[in-house]
Amino acid sequence: MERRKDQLGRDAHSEMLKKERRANSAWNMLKRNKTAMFGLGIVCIMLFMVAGANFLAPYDPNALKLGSTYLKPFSAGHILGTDEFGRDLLSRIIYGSRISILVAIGATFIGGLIGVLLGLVSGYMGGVIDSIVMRIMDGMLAFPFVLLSIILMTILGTGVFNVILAIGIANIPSFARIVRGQVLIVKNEEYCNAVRVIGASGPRLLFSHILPNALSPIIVYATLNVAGAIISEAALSFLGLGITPPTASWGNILRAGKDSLNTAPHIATISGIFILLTVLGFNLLGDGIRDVLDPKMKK
Amino acid sequence: GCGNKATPTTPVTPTTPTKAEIVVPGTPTKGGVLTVSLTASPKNLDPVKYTGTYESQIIQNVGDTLVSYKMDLSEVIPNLAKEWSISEDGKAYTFKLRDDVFFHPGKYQTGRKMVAEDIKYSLERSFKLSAMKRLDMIESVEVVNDYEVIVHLPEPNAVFLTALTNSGNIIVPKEEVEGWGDEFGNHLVGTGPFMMKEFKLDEEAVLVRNEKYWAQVPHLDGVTFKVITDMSQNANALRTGEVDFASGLTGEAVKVIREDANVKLLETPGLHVAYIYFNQVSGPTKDKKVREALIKAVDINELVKGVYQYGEAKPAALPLPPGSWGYDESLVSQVPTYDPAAAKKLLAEAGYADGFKTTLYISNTALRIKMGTILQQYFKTNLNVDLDVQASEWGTFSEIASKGNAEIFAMSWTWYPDPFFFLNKIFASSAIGSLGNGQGYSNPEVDKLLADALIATDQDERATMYKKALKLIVDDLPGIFYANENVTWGISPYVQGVVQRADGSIFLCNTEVNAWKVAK
Amino acid sequence: MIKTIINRLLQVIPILLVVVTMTFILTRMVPGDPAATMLGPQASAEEIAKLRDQLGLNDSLIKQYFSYLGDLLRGNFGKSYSYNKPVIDLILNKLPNTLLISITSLVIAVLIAVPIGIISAVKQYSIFDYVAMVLALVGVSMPIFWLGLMLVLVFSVNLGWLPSLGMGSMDNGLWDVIVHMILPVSCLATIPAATFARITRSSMLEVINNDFIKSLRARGIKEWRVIFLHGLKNALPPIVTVFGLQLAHAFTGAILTETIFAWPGMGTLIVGAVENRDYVLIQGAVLFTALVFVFVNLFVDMAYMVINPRVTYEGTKGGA
Amino acid sequence: MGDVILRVNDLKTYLFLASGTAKAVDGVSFTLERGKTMGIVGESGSGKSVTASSIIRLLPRNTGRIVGGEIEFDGRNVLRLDKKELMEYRGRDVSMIFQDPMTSLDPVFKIGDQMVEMILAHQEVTKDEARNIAIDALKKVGIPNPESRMNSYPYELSGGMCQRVIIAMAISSKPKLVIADEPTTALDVTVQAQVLDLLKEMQKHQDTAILLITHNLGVVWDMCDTVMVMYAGKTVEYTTAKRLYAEPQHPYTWGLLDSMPKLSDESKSHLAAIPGTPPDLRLTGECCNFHNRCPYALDVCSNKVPELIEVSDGHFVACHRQTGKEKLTREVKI
Amino acid sequence: MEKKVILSIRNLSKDFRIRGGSFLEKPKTLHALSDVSVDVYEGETLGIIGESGCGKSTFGRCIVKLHKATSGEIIYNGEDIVGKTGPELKKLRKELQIIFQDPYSSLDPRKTAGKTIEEPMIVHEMNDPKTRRERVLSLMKEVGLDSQHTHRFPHEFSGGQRQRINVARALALEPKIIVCDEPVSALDVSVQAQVLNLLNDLQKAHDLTLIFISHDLSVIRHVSDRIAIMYLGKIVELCKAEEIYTDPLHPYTKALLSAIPPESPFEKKERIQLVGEIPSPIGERKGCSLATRCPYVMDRCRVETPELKEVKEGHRAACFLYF
Ligand SMILES: Nc1ncnc2c1ncn2[C@@H]1O[C@H](COP(=O)(O)OP(=O)(O)OP(=O)(O)O)[C@@H](O)[C@H]1O
Ligand SMILES: Nc1ncnc2c1ncn2[C@@H]1O[C@H](COP(=O)(O)OP(=O)(O)OP(=O)(O)O)[C@@H](O)[C@H]1O
Ligand SMILES: [Mg+2]
Ligand SMILES: [Mg+2]
Repeated sequence: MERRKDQLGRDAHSEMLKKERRANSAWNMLKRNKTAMFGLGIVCIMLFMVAGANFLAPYDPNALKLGSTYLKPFSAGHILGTDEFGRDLLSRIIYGSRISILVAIGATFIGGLIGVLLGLVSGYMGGVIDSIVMRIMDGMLAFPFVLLSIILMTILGTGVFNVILAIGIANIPSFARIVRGQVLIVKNEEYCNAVRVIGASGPRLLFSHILPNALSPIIVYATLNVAGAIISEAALSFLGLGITPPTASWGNILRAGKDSLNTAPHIATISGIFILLTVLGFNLLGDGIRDVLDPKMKK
Repeated sequence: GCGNKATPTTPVTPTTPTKAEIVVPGTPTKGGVLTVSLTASPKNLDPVKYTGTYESQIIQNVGDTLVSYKMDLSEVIPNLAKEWSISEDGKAYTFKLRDDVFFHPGKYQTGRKMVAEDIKYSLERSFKLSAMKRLDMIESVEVVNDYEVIVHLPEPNAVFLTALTNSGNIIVPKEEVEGWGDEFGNHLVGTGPFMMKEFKLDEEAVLVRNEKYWAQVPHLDGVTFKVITDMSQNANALRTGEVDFASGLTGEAVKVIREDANVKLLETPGLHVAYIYFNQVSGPTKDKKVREALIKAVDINELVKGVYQYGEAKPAALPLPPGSWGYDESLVSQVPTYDPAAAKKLLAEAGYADGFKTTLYISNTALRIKMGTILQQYFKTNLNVDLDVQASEWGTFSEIASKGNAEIFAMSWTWYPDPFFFLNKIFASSAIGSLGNGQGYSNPEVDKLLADALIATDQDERATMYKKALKLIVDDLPGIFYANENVTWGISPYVQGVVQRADGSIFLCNTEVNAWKVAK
Repeated sequence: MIKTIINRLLQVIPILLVVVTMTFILTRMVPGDPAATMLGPQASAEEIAKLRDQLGLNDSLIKQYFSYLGDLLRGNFGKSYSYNKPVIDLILNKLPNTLLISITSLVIAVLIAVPIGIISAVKQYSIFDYVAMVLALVGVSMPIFWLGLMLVLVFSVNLGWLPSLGMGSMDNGLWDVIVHMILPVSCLATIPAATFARITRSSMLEVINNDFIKSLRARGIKEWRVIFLHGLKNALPPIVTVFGLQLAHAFTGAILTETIFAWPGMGTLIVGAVENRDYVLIQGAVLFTALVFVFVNLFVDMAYMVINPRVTYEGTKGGA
Repeated sequence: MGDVILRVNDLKTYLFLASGTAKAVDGVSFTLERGKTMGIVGESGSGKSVTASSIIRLLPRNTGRIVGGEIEFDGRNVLRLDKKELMEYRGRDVSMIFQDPMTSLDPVFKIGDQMVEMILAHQEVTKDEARNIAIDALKKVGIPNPESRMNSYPYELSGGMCQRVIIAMAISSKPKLVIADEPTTALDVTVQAQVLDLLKEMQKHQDTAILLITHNLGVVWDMCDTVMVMYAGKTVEYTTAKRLYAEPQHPYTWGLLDSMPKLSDESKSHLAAIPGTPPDLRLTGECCNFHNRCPYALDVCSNKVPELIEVSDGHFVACHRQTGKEKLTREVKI
Repeated sequence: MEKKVILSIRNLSKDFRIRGGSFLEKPKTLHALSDVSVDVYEGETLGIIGESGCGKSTFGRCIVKLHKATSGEIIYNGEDIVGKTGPELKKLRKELQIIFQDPYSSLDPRKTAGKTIEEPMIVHEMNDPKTRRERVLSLMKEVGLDSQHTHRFPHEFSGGQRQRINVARALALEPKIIVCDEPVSALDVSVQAQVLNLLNDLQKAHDLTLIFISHDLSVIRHVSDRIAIMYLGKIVELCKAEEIYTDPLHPYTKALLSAIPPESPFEKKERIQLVGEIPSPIGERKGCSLATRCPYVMDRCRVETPELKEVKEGHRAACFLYF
């Protein structure tokens, strides 16, 4: 009886609200999104591989065993077989995840950081600065990506950091454009006017209000971009501009596998599948995050 | 010794016992268009402007040189020149020309006879314009009569005749060259077995039979050279029948073709040396002991097996290919062999008991990367030397390597059988600063021998000098000369009469060969 | 409309200037010497020096830059070092081939993907939707070169149905060219198709939740008209935008695809130009690619205006 | 009793959302006669629009479902119509006018084309005839230069013009019922007055019944014959407009009437605001939904759902206090 | 009873430049506000009413300096504040606050209620963190929000509650004048009443001067002491609140009054039709802006612009019918 009485009362209502808030929290909404969770699962497995490579890999990824090259998958001791030097493919894939995912995340971070800063400044300041920054970004966008990467890689030389830098730089303009577009919307929101009216400074407005509110699409884009960067690394490796040997990366495993597609198709296939899965994982996750963030963005 | 060595005379025969080959009749038949794949794109077919071997494959089937190499590369034989004589001082070469040679008809002439003026024009043009300086040793060309010319050299030069065999020095008609101007490359006209019908950049070059070819009438209706840069696709194209002849196969493609019963693999040892060159001027490798240790730390046989998994090369020891007449089998035993313990000791003596760090520069091709990866392993396990492998694309690599900025670099060298094209280019002090001698090898004795060998005209005499120089070089341990690659062609069994040359040149019809294609 | 186009054309100038400058700086930063690369390993130092001089590479960078700009203004794109041919000829020779496969692949991608995206949106959360979208994701995640090689293995080598490379020739009839296009085009179309399917779906979803769709239904308009006429036309702008971006991507993707399928397009030219340090050619190629990019986007904007009447007047209309 | 065109009885439309089932409409009953106007008033979120959507059977896909009750239009059971009948029912029998005129026209089609499309969908005429019908309709709603206006895009028209176009569309097929969901909320007062006049005009000529959903009591007084007051998905009071004004019975109606500031009211005293907020629609259903905001609530109000009872002729109220013996009377404040 | 003028607006104009689709197109000028003069007395509520797009918000925003006026003066405390910038402007911000129309979009969705209310004090370095927090709680209490709600985000509040947060934020700086730009038009009638009551109470408690903008005449009538009626960027009538109902002068005011729906079903209204569309504020205009729609239009109206003149004691109108 008493409970019933409170049915519509304040407690029940606030209870309800709490429940709803929980249910509507980004995390819980994401949890309900099956495909996104699947993506997150893949991403987590990959990250686990990255973190635990030392423990997970059964062999030294760079140890040559010239006697047993091109073993097929499920050979004794080598679940995924071996490569052209008799190196254990599983170990190389596991260690390769470090490079590939590090490159992808690193490149997204660099591109994201610079791109976001440029986008923020250019969207907020507008006018001449905006025009200059955006024309440069347009120019970079118009520059064919592969060519830009080739040239950057050639200038910078090979090596993990340079790969990160090259892909990162190539990513800057898209980030800058997205952020700028977002800033242009957010800076005219009424709550920004409200902040101006209380006398807040420009940087405060920009970093404490505009940036956080412009962030969601950036996060989404960043996740999707990680996926793209994994492919870019592979593409650079394909052109022979990626990571220096013997360091394993999925891209250079794939590339080497391509040269033995007939003898040992498993090398290209397995590394291709890992790339595909990871990209799929990040894409699904990114899509999921977008779905979760979207309705709120609209309101 | 350095393991099983291939002698130049031993042909490498494709032996896969299980393979049931298609047998086709061996009598020449007329007709058919042969499709040849090239692994890189020919850019400019103007003989004085061409830079790559892919271009020469086409040029040499369209044009003829004054003299040429015999197909087995054993000697220089007459071609457009019936015969020649050399003056006493070795500074004047008199060539007697054939009188039955006609140019292909073109836009600016209708297939006129070739005469001495054309020789003068072509050679002088090459002398003046060739970016590659393919004929920089001549002074002037003198026309004696329509069928006789004298070429004057400022000083004797033993490789002059060799240089004349270069397809950069084919004889071309002035009218066409001047008529087309910059476009001449697209409308190449010569005296060769095939006439250029069409040249589509990065795509194909279409050649058709020259019915009036002076040597013999080609069996083939024509030849189409197609550009296929991707190696696996080269093999695929041969297997699907889209090309009849895949030149320059490497890697897995070799295996794929070898194992496919429907196609044939032709292999022959090439005029090729793959080597690792140590910096002679700076870094740890300046010390001969260190170099010796590094050489002893590597098992060449295993290395070659690892790099050339499909038997595309033989292990080597000397900086000259066995196919060169300067090659000296007896020197092979002087090259240090695999001995990790001794290597370690040597390195300790040199003051690097704990190893050191060094960098290997290579261009980023699969073969080079494989080699680097294995070398890395040897240096690390046997000497605790950390080898950082820097693979960059050719432009960057050559910049670093030629400036002497590489502690170690690796590349390969392939040219004519004349030792000059190996030893002078790689070991002469005068070559320091170019990619050949980027590591700064310098030995005055060697320099002297190499210089003398260039002006001597007698081949035996020269061979002795080169062998002496080779011995001195080998003693200095400048690097690891680990492999001689084969020239590897994949070919359809329907194509007959193709002869492989050790330098990889494709001649489909000349005085010695005349390939034909059997209709399926 | 005309004004907007002129205005857009004017905006192209600074972008191209940026591109030209960037290319110039970047190419000069690339280590390696065009002369040395051209002459090959066997060239001597003095030969290289001579060639550098011929190519004008010994001038100061500033001088080179301005003389290049000056040439550009006069419509002279320079002469490729490695081909020893006017860059413009090379590009005009190759560009159509690249455009042929990139545009064909985009058109095919659109024809396949847009209906799929629409059905997915209309039947949101159905099996069709899930399958289509997972396939689309796999599509965008596919490394293009891997796909290419797999296609060749399956369709050319094993099945022998399709030629594995080259462009075919019109001399052998149109069919020859078409057959040769199938593999490269499918390879190139995969990613755009996946992207179009996804973008169509999300754009459609947004549109069909709009009030006017509800109004149309309330007016008793037939469902297919509501979806395919009203829905699609409204959902088109983002699809068109992505079309523009994808064309740029297809262009880039073509570089890899062309290598695999020996397709004589810009890809071979560009990769070769970088390898050979052919500055002039790189500059020209980038400039043209940028031009294509910019003009495609111009077309996209014009398409926008046609689809969405509001865009033309945006901003000129004020007040209530 | 006149000629009943629409009868809704105990309609229940639930929205099945991820966070629970919202009983958006949970017991709505009323009847509407031909040629008459009925108003639905109530707070935002009380289920007015969902009721309207239920009547034309256009509920949010995936989530909305009619779970109970009856809707009878002109003697037919609306809930049993098949796809084809539904298409004819929508647009020909019933027209709907939405709140925001700008968003209820397809932005990328010319208004003329949209009108012609609708006319073609319901009338057997040629394209040209449809065009003429459309132009006529535009003329009727007072749009100057209808011929040239046919070629305008919606964004080229002002809000009031757009709403007139929509009304023109609604009347072009001479429907028996027009449902207007807040047709003037987005418009200025002067424009609102014009649109309302237009609706009245149309009703007079075509003897159309109008279901008018609004927040604005003034509009109700101006337009409606009968009024239904909704609260949290339920009909709480239903009677004629005059009676509702003169003798409202439900305490919520009182609150609603009192919280409106009056133009003629001199005093700047406090408005009688209803304290609290409406209940969450996922929690309603087992009590009087208004009980926690009602100053007159009894124990029974929190236990039992009050039924909609006809307290006097044509005056229905759902309140435990009004159906018992002791009736409450409104403290009238002027 | 002589009231003190706290804010004096003199010939205030605001033009917006509307850039064409391309930079080849000449920018056009939109006259959002032209030549508006009005005095605001301390402690009063000045109501502003007019149709959508007539410049009400622009007027409010110019006062709080969200827009920079194109010309004219805004004299506050004897000083013209139009040109103020930097620290001076910041000081001014404390005195002049605004509450926006849309309670949903005027709160940063990523800041909790507490943070939002605290922010002005942080910006102006008022109080130490602890007292600040206390003051946040007391402000929330004052506007009728539960202290539990400090950590909630805007989307967890109802519209009325959100508008209360807006009010609390404005009050945090203890301003003298608050511009209320349609603070209740997005709210439900019952909630509207709550917020109106709240504003009424706060005005009394803090001795605030309110400039209250609305398009709802009954609301304006309820809250204001004086009412200014705007039409196309101009004030066309300015009078005491009572008089607008009893004695409207300007034809536009009359039309507006007649368009308002009746207050009871027994009342039948005679409408004054304003035929024609509201003209666009873009471009130059000549004559009275109502001339195109006015039923009493005279030739003079089309060429001359009437000024806002006192027609009666404390009642001004801009119409040639009266002078
Ligand atoms: N930032 C701006 N740029 C350009 N024009 C503007 C801007 N702000 C307002 N306007 C224009 O100025 C005029 C007056 O706008 P304002 O917002 O002041 O009207 P309002 O009376 O507040 O209308 P509403 O009742 O719709 O809020 C309008 O025509 C509007 O389009
Ligand atoms: N598509 C939808 N998805 C989820 N909930 C919805 C949807 N449409 C309506 N609702 C919910 O159903 C309830 C009733 O909504 P409805 O739109 O009928 O209210 P209303 O009375 O028309 O309100 P308003 O006056 O604001 O238009 C509300 O709680 C609303 O949140
Ligand atoms: Mg509604
Ligand atoms: Mg406003």
